[in-house]
Amino acid sequence: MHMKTTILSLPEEEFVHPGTRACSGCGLGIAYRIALKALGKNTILVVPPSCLTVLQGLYPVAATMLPCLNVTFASTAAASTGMVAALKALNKPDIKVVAWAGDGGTADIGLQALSGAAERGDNFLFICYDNEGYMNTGVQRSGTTPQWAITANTPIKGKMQQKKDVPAIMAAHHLSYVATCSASYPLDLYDKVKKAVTLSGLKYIHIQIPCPPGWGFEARYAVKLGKLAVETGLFELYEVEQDVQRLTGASGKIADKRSLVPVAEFFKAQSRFRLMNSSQIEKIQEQINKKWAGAFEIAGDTDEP
Amino acid sequence: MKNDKIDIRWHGRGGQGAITAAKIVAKAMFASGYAGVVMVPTFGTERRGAPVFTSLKISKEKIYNLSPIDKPDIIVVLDHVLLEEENILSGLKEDGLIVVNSPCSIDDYRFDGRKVAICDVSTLSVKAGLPEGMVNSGIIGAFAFASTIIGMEALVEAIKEEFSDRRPDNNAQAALLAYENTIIGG
Amino acid sequence: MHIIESGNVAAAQGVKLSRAQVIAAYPITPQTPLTEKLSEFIESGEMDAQYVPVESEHSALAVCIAASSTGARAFTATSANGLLYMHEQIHWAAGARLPLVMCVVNRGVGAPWTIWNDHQDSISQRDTGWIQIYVNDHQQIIDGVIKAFMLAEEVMIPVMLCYDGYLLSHTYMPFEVPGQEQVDAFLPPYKPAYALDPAHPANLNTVTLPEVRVDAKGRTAHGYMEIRYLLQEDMQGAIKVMSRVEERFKEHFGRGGNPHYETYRCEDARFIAVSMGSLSYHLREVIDSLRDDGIKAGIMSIHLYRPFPAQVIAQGLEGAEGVVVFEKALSYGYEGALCSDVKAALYTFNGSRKKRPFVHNYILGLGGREIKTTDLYEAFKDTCLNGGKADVGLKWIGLKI
Amino acid sequence: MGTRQYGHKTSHSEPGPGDGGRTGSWRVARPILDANACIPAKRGTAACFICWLYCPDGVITRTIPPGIDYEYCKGCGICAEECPTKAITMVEESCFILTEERKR
Repeated sequence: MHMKTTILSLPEEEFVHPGTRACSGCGLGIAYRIALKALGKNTILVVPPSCLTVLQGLYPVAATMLPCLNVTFASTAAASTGMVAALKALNKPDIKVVAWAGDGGTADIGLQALSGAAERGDNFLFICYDNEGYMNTGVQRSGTTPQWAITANTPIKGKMQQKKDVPAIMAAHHLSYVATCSASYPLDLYDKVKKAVTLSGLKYIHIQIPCPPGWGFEARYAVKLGKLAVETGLFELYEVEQDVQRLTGASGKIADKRSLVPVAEFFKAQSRFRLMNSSQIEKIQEQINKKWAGAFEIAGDTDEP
Repeated sequence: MKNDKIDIRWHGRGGQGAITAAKIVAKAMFASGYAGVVMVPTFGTERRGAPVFTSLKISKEKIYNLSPIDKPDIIVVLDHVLLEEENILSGLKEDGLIVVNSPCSIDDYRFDGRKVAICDVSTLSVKAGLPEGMVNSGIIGAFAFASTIIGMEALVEAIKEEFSDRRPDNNAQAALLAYENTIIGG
Repeated sequence: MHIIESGNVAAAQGVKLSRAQVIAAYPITPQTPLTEKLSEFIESGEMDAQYVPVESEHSALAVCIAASSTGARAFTATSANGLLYMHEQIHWAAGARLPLVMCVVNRGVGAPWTIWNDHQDSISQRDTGWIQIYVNDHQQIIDGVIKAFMLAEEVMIPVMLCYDGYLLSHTYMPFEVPGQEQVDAFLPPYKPAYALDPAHPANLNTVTLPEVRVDAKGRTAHGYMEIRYLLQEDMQGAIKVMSRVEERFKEHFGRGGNPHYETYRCEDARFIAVSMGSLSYHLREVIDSLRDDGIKAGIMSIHLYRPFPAQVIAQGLEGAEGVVVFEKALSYGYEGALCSDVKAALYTFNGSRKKRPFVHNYILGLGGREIKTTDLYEAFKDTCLNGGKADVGLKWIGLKI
Repeated sequence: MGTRQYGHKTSHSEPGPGDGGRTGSWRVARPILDANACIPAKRGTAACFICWLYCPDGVITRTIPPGIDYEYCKGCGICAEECPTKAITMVEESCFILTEERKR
């Protein structure tokens, strides 16, 4: 067992300059800052079009202090593969390659390349930051937008379909590591990124990112919303190693205590769910209850504030 | 037949090795001083068992026209049953030659007075220690005997090189046996 | 050493000799034997490179783009719909100024499906900012690959080396394979001015603004328009660089010497055929027949299609009464793209000096339709005899409608 | 003067702050830290720093007391919301400016 990371043991060094173009209260800002601390300097990033492209800065100024290759929307994982291959050819085995894509760039347009790289077992970390929609282009639905969310292209009835379970898809590739995280639990995120980069092959980390404008809440509640998603049991923090899944951090504690915050609290805090009626909420509450009634392997881990 | 420019069409079935046979002859001809050798296989999807053909153009000078042969000097048939196919002899020159792997008698073949050479390559190849159905080295011997455009030495060398990791000596032996047992008629 | 092998093997040999470090490809007929051969070279240890069996052509070029950005020499190959599936990445590689080399084994594009040869695939990529070279035989394929890496790395623009599917890719003919030391002496290792490096972090291909902007060090950087202007400037400069590369190649290997185009019996020709790829060699036979008939004909085989060496092409066609462009591709709704390009070159460079030649355009061989020497002969002869008078429109050879 | 001499022919960005400008101007409310309520400030030892942890823009320092870079702070208010002792309050920029002016 490694030592649990605490706020005080987190590296102080920042890899992102202030003054980015990210929205005020952007959950990605938190997750990106913390993950880069875990990755450290000897890393090259691969980024497709997404909110991160904006956060990273417009030419010729870069907000990130790590090298980064911007690539076409569908090609993130394949480009990461190419970088890994080049580093191997050039005999630079110590440089880590980390892909950072949004949910569209992962679950939708990027899935084919990601599945290909996963099947080949190419040695890099793929991080999907899931703000549950095409936020950069003005909040359109994506494969990971939850059911009933109102978006710019589901404006009247909300999204009819359920959220695509990308971590499960990735776990089905029998990767060395699959984990879910939340921007609201940075220490859990830090430890998972740290662990992932020590393993070989393709590693996948899925981070839920509260998005004030996309989800419809005041910026100050960004961390609260991310926590609510976990505390209601709607989104779980877990990791899968060698095909074995275990809950981590706050989700582990929920399993221990067997107490879930009613999911209505999560929905009611966001304007994107404003059309949801009580029976729809009830149905999802039932799904959550059923999910948590199942046999989860229980683990309490990181102490989060 | 003018010996400075020869067009040979090879007919076989997918997987039978007609292309390899043509390639071996191409290599041997090139080594014997023919600067232009172009082997154009059937274009498209080759399916095992289906009839295929390949064009081999041989010239003393570089060949610029890569289009398939329409008036062959020689037609080589790796499987006599293919003679039933339509058009197999299409375009064959008046003074052309047909070389056939066949167990039948030379008297069974008449092609408008064109020269015919037959050889039971299938049987001879087995005698030479090759698995049944491997006829692409043997047919080269029959071709050499009938066409007289190239000697067996250069061919045997090319055969051994091509089959360097797949029974080179048996393949060479098959070609030599066929060379000795080819009957000319027509 | 001379060997008799297929055009795809010639290309693979060229890639091996050029010491490509990262290769990614997806199977597509008729390219497949080329990349199969490369994977064989690598698996057997004959070649030291990383081979990535990607899940799509889009990814193949993604691998190459990232590998090149990281400092490795990268290669891929494809055909037809594979090339079209790469289209976005093709633009990207040029805009990012990555010296990739890609063999395009020319094949017609769907729909409907065809696996046979024409030039529609690569011609429809002509505006992507890649250098496009068309070659006519196996020697030009293997030499072309080696030269392509040098050219690409000198001008930092990717190169498509195009050769005819089946007609060249699957046809066997003899060609000289140069020694590794010889190639090493000609082609130095790839050393980009910048490669992604944590010690010198940079963020590549980020969003650009319409206007120029000051960078973190206070210098005024380009805008999108300046970056694209430089691509055009360097593309045009590549015409001369191509000549230098060709000269250097000739010094090292004693072959070549036709960087932009190759002519046959054009010196005194009244009528010049213009075409690309193996068809240009096929046409030599037709030229000989026409000469036998007393018609002074010649053929110009264009190797460098983009950048288009318009001035030297116009010079090469100077004095001709008629120019006949034989094309295996079409800009639907107009005419063959090469024909338009040739006309533009003549308009720009031969316009005022003397009477411009008539320009006729034949479309042929689409989807692998057999090109018969007699058809070529009759079409060309007809144009020579009546070309000045006949209505100038697109004509088709071998059409059975 | 043109860009001809610029060193790169591609979109090549080098790291530097403030790509989005002085993002402090985005702020409508300003986080004000009360050192009497802030845990590390009160105790004089390294502790808590939840504000530092959660700041999406990295404009809070892990110091005693934590410092806030108002040049770039976008005023999201996460620090105020998450502070366990409510040591940070969000003050309307207009009120803040008024108060400052009065002080002068």
